[in-house]
Amino acid sequence: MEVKDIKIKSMKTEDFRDNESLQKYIDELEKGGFGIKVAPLDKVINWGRSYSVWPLTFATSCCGIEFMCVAAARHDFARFGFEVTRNSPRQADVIFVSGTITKKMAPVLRRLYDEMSEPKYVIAVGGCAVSGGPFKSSYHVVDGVDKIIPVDVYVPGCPPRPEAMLYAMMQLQRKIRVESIFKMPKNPENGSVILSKYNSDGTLVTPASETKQIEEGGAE
Amino acid sequence: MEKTLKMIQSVSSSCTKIDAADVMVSVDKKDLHKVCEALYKDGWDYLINLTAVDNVENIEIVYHISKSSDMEKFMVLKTNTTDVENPIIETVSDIWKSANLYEREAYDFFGVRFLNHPDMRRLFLRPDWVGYPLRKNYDNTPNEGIPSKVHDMDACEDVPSITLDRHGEIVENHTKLFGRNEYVVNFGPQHPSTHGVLHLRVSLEGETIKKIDPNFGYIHRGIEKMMESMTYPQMLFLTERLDYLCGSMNRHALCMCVEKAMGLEIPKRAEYIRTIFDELNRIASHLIGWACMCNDMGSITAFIYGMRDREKIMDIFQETAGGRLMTNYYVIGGVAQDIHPNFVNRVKEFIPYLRKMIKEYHTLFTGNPIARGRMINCGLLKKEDAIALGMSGPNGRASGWHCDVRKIAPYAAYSEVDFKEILHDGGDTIDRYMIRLEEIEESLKIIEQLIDKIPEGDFRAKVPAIVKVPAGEYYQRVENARGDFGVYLKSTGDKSPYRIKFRSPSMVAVSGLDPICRDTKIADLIMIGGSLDYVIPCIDR
Amino acid sequence: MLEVGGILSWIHEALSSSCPEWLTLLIEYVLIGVGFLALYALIALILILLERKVCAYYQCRLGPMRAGFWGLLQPFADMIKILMKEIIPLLKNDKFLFFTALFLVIIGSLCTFGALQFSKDLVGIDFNVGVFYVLAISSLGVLGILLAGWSSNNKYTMIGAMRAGAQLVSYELSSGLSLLTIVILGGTMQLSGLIEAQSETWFLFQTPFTWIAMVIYLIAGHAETNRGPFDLPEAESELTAGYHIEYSGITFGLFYVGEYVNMFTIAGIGTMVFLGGWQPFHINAEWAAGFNGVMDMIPTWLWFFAKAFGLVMLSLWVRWSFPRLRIDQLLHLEWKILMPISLLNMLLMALWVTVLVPLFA
Amino acid sequence: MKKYIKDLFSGIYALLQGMYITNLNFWRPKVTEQYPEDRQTARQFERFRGELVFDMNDQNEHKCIACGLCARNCPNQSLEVITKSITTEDGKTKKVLDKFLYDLGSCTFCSVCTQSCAQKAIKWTNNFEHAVFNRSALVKQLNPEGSKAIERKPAVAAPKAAPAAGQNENQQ
Repeated sequence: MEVKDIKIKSMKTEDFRDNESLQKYIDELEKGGFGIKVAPLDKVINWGRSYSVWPLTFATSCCGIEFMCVAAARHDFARFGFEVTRNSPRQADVIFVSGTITKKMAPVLRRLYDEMSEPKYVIAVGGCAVSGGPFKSSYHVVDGVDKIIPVDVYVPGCPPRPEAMLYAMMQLQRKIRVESIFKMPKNPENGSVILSKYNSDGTLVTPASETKQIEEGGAE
Repeated sequence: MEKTLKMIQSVSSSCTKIDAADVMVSVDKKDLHKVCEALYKDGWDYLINLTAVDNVENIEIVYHISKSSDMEKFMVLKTNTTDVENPIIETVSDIWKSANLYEREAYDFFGVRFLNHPDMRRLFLRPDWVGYPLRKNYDNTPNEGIPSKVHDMDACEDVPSITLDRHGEIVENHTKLFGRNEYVVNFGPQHPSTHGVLHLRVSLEGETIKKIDPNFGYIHRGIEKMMESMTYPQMLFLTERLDYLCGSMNRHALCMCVEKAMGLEIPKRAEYIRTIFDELNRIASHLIGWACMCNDMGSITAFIYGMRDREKIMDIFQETAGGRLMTNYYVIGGVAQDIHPNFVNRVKEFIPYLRKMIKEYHTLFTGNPIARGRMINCGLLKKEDAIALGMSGPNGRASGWHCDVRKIAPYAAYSEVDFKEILHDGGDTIDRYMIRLEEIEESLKIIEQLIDKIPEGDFRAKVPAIVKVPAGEYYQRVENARGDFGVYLKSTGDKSPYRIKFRSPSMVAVSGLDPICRDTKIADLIMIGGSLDYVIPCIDR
Repeated sequence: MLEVGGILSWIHEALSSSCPEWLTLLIEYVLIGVGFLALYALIALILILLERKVCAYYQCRLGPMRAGFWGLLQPFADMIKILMKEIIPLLKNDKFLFFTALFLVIIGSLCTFGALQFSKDLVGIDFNVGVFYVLAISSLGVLGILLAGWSSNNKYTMIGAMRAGAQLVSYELSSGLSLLTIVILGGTMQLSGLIEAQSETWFLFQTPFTWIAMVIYLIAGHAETNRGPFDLPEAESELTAGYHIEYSGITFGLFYVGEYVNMFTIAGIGTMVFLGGWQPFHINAEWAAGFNGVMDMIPTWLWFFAKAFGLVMLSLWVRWSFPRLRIDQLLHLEWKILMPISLLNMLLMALWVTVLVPLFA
Repeated sequence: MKKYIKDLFSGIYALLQGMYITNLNFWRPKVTEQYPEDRQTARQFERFRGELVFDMNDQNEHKCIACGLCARNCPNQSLEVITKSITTEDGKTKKVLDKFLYDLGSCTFCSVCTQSCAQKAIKWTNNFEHAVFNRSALVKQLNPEGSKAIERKPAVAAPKAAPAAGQNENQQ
């Protein structure tokens, strides 16, 4: 499969940045142990999944306001079918890490991520989430959420404007389109598909967490 | 002022007046409590700010105090302890309730322990954090260690405090935060309506709230420490990340503080533009406040309407300043660039539009019997409590406290415009709600008066290539959308500040949650939180 | 000509001519079951799209636009997605009850759905105590919600479940009372009988008390479906997602679907009881015979769905206009406003039927 | 009792008014901008800060003299100016720009760099479409390969500009 086979409405492949990384990802999927070919059924499923990415309402600071703007009337991510923001991580598909993640917040974010059900995606929104941004030199800020959870799409900006977030969502849609849900590695615990945390050789990037349990009245 | 000084001298022999220009008094730490009590009796009932400063050889605590009845009065009280290893200072939280959180903050950042303070837990950092970051000898390099476990959030957490026993020895006491049988629910850190990453532990009886313990620090970024190693033009951008909803106003505060310290004269044009931008920003902030409060009460449509109309302000900002949320527009000495030719027209179109929309808001939400039934007589904040907690801004004005800095100490072009300070005297949720909508209209009036009169001329004063602030201590207050925002700046004459501290109006708002919300329902907690309109990153800094 | 009855009887004849009776019945039962499930799912999908589009339009937005033309395929995308999601097994909870709760909700919703009379000859269940059956079986959902909240072992779901219990049990009362008011007027508990009684004029236009009963029924029904302004059990701003926080994937999807179909069921029952069900709109006068004839041309199932979706639209309009009630306001509304009024209304209706009508007749 | 009834009806009236407002908005033209569809036509504000670029002229030349002022003024080290020494035709060694690296991922768009640049070599563009899959793709080299600094017209102008920048450096 080639990057140019992924069709996104009213966007051309050249309009997207970082096609190289996506092509590399596809190559890895195809040869890296799984032998994944995206079959017609996969295409239907991926079409459905890519148009129904429900975000978790998660915002720590400034970027959260821009996230609210994306949800509001003018930019309206409902057009992509993303508007069902779920407050419960179990029902969400994507987490927009919008805002600074501090060292006190980092384990909470990790737990939130673990509480989400597979397949799950992470979008790092804004300078803080990408690299620590303005607070790179601070003693209490995590420089990039990819230190805690695997990130699928990075959106720079401080904060990124709403259209930039929509662009990131389309990038995520492209990433979803190349995966084959039936042939991905399975979680040995419950047989669920693991999409977001594996290496090309099938080993997990981050160990499957054992925190899938209820912390009483926990940090939902 | 002389009278007050005499009064303090009569209480404490160790008192010295430090500065001739400013009202700055230093007292020995032995006499601190006595002096503060005397001041409180004299009507100095509003503790604006409490700051700790690490002077290496001693640790200084600075109190900024004012009178609620006569807000123009302003004094600085100082005390210090030379015991840098184990600093202990008597608490004033029994005199001014607002000192409670400030003192916890000073403990968290400087390790200063306060005698008789009921709650000496860390405020922002994790309980297992090592060191006191704002100490000068703290290793500021971003250490790698990211904690992998959520710190123990036992509801029966230990609350340490220190008191003197009858021999004058310091003893450490421990109490429990919640009883073993209390039903404690965690709200946050990630919760849709805590307006950011605030963590509230709420003890419930059925749906009724018995006690709330706010837990901060999930977005503590160490802005104050970072600023100590930055030059003045560099650190401006961080002020907008404090309280992102009124970024311009915060930036205005720091700019003015530096300008005043340097003795810079700001062109009239810049002052007018800044005032208009401040007011636009206030409108945007109040719109979000309104929208989020409606959302908290379950009216998502109202939320979307508010956000829709806010976008018009974002357009105005983008056109002139180039940024949406973070305008990055004010610089030391004026504004970064001249206003866009479309600016005036756009603002003029916006004013009647918003007026029409506000009428719709009133019909849609204010008049709604469900909303009224929930808001009226709920979340009562009495004027005395507002003053004691230092809850200024719209929240204080809803309780009838005249506390608008724009009126008390006019800055920029506020002395040239005619506007009303909105005062309500009920102090319940609907008053706080109405204040915001009425302030939007008042802001529109201010903008209307200024927009045609923007004077010609420079938009930026001549500023030396390297901004250096003369040695001294400065405090600048502005009225931001949440209340009395202040910048305390201590300079040693260098190109970066020695200590900088922001007085956050949101912090006092959160400290008021517990007294306001007792014996209300969970749904009210969310609604009252919305009506107090706090922004968490401003608290955590 | 556009009625489904013809097709149904054709199938019946084709089957009974080729199979023994028991097999015919078996096949027919299976067909009916599958048919109902398909209709159930279809209505859920339509409602999901409708809600998202309508909600967007009330909020000055466009709603789903990109999945298919004008976003028409959006619910299918959601369905595919939700089927693919992982179902998270919880560690410390009662797994049996956790899943039973889900099925109780769905069974309650499906059984009530079965009582709807979609057209003249498309009737699933028609007891002689139809109204009673509807009232009884729709309460099964409460049990499901209570169990879901309780078995999730989470403090938020617990509060949500308790709220749901208090809310649904109370509102059941006034919705029941307003239905009984109509039973007094119609003189039967059989739903088909009630619809039959409206062939000349709908109940709505027969007495002024029907209006009051209908308003109360719609409010109470709206509250029973847990939708704003009565969405306390899943109050997003305080309880994050209420009783179904811990459900993921299709388990959550079933709650989601059940909620939407319940909305339709409530509207459907309202249609049958107040708006004449599948009966066309008739003006009861000599001169309107031509008009009535035109109305009769429209197939009855279209009448039913048009009316039901009209009521659904009303419910959406209400949902997207108002803020959420607080728990004490909610109970105040029920016990101090709706209950007394519906009791009084029932009394007046009884007087109307027993005293006024014979008096003037 | 009278109050009860009055409250009831005024309440219903107010509720209906609220519904009237939502109904009003139901029929209003929608304010939604359809981003990817209106990508070519969408209006952009010329001052919007989307991305830092070099102000290049037609001859693939830029104005940067590699003084490094921007990098030093950047509050969070998003810029990196890598210089190299070359020998000019008349035998002098000269410090010129080798690579100008810009980390979009940590840029805060505070424009301290553009304000401090005496040469006006860097400027903002409106492009905001930056989302990528790989964090390293966010670090960009602003000077295109093969580009060079504009030769100052009078031969003496170039050395003059350098000390001017140098003064600035000293001041900083």
